[in-house]
Amino acid sequence: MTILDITTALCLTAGCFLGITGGFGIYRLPDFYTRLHASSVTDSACAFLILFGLMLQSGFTLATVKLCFIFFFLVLSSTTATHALAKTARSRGLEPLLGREDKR
Amino acid sequence: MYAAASLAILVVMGLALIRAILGPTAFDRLLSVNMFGTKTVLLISVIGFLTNRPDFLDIALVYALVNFLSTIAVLRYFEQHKSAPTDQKESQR
Amino acid sequence: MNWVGHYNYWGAIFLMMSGFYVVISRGNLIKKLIGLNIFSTSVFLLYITMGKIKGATAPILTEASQLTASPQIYSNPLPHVLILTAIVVGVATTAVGLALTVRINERYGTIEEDEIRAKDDSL
Amino acid sequence: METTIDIVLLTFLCITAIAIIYIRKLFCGIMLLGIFSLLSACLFVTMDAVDVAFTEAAVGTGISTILLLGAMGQTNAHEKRPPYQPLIALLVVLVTGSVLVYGTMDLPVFGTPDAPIHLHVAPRYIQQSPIEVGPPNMVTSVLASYRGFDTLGETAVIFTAGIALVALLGSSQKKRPPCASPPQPATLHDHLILRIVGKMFIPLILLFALYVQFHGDYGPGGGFQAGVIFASGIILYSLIFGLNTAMRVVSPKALRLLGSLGVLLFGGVGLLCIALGGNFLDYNTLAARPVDGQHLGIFLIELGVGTTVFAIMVMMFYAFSLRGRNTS
Repeated sequence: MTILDITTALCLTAGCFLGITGGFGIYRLPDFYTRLHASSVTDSACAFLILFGLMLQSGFTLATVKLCFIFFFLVLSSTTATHALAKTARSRGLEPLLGREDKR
Repeated sequence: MYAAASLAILVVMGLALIRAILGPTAFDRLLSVNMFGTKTVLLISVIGFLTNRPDFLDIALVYALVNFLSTIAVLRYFEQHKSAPTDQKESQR
Repeated sequence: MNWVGHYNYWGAIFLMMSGFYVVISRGNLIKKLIGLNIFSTSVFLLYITMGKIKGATAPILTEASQLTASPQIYSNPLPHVLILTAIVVGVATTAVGLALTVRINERYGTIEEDEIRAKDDSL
Repeated sequence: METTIDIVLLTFLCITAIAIIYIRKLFCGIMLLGIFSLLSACLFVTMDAVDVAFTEAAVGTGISTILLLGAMGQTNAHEKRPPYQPLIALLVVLVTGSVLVYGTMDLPVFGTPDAPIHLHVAPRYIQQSPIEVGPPNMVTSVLASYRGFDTLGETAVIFTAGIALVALLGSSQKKRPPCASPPQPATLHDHLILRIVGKMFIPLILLFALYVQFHGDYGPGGGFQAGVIFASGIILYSLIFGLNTAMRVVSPKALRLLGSLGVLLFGGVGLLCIALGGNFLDYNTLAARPVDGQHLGIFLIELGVGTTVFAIMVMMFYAFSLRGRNTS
């Protein structure tokens, strides 16, 4: 077990923890906008930590370059998609749940 | 290590799948499909390392690029069909 | 216990039957096409299941296997070839089916099977 | 470990399939079908079928979702409840399913290396193809060389599907005279960030498609996947910047030409092989050394396949979008 392995294990653990948190968030949170927040946690930090952990293991190979690209694309595309999604939802009149006003 | 990571990702996928089935609005489903896509990218990368063939990251790369497309297509569909139902009433009930 | 090893076939058969159920029990033509898609995916799964060998790796030569004495086991590449082309052909044929649905909708104003039949009978 | 992943993914697939049966909104069905395809691609990766997973990745979430949405936009988004009870259907399905499960009892256990399928031609492909044909990716050598005739047929089927689609959907333009002020097609024009990121993404997608096309001998990939990915790039362009702009970049006429050129290239290579004294699609005759000939032949036919698949996929997208614009 070298230092590199331990770092990878730490990164993967943290990434998986964030992922599961986000997963529970998307399952439990009450409305679309809060779920959006939960899913963006898994899309950015979780993805970064897991891919970084894998990068440490692959060393200076083509695999590392590909992982870098995957991370780059993932960050760009998922953030943009989330943004566009929120914008469209807002323009279609989906109101965020504020307070407990929904209880009639 | 990789095995545990892939199991954790599978758990996240399961939760996203539940949200996609429950809905209630169309945007919720779209969000979970998008999240499912990113989790697929991660799962495929981790499986590549688990089976000692990390040269198969190309598949994850395709998903990272193409996953974008379906979200955009659905948004475009909503822009085009202003009256398309998004089931917002159900969520506010 | 020999039967436990068949779970993958059973999963594929379950999916096949759910696709089949959608096709024969639902009247909406687009829904039928979705069912056909599930059915075809299950067939792909069945083929790939047959090609898999436990402990083998993907049928792409590794550099390591040429150096070491022990030969690397590879999964069967033949089902992969058949299914690879079938996926692209599948999407092309689905598109033709969708085009037919669109034309039917233009002519009949509906894509529900029984309504189409009622309109046909009334002519 | 892989068994666990396999079983979990299979369970997810079954849950998704049941959900698709029960949910009556077609939109949800299409979204769940996207998830279904993602799951099946993961399953293909765990079962070593990387090339298949690659194709499913390129096709499943992008193009098939877009085509289904395009068709749904022109029809009805909600499925009506059928007036009859689907009990008979359920019965038929249960009987068929149990017969099939009974049939699997005679099949070899999942993953055994001495199953009949692994004993006949597969050893030849695995042991001889790197020597006889060359590419390290055995799937490419089987696809393009050993079973080249089969692939020619598949390419022709795709081409025919494209022609059929244009015949079905392409005729409306002439019947409908262009109205005085053509309705401005809805684009994602006010999504500024989307447009900028899209502008960054599209060249990368096209570049990656070329990588897949020409790297297919060494890693997963090949003409089918590359064609679909390239088409996805163009479709993304047209989604973000509007159909008219995209049609100015890649005109439908050019697509028709490219689609037929691809099939012609494939068939032409086959005929060239006959002219040089070999059999149809026998690439050994194309160069002085058989392996070089194989390499050249595979390169050319993969190019043909890629061109055809690209052209037909974009053509299908254009046909659906044009139809949607004219009717709505």
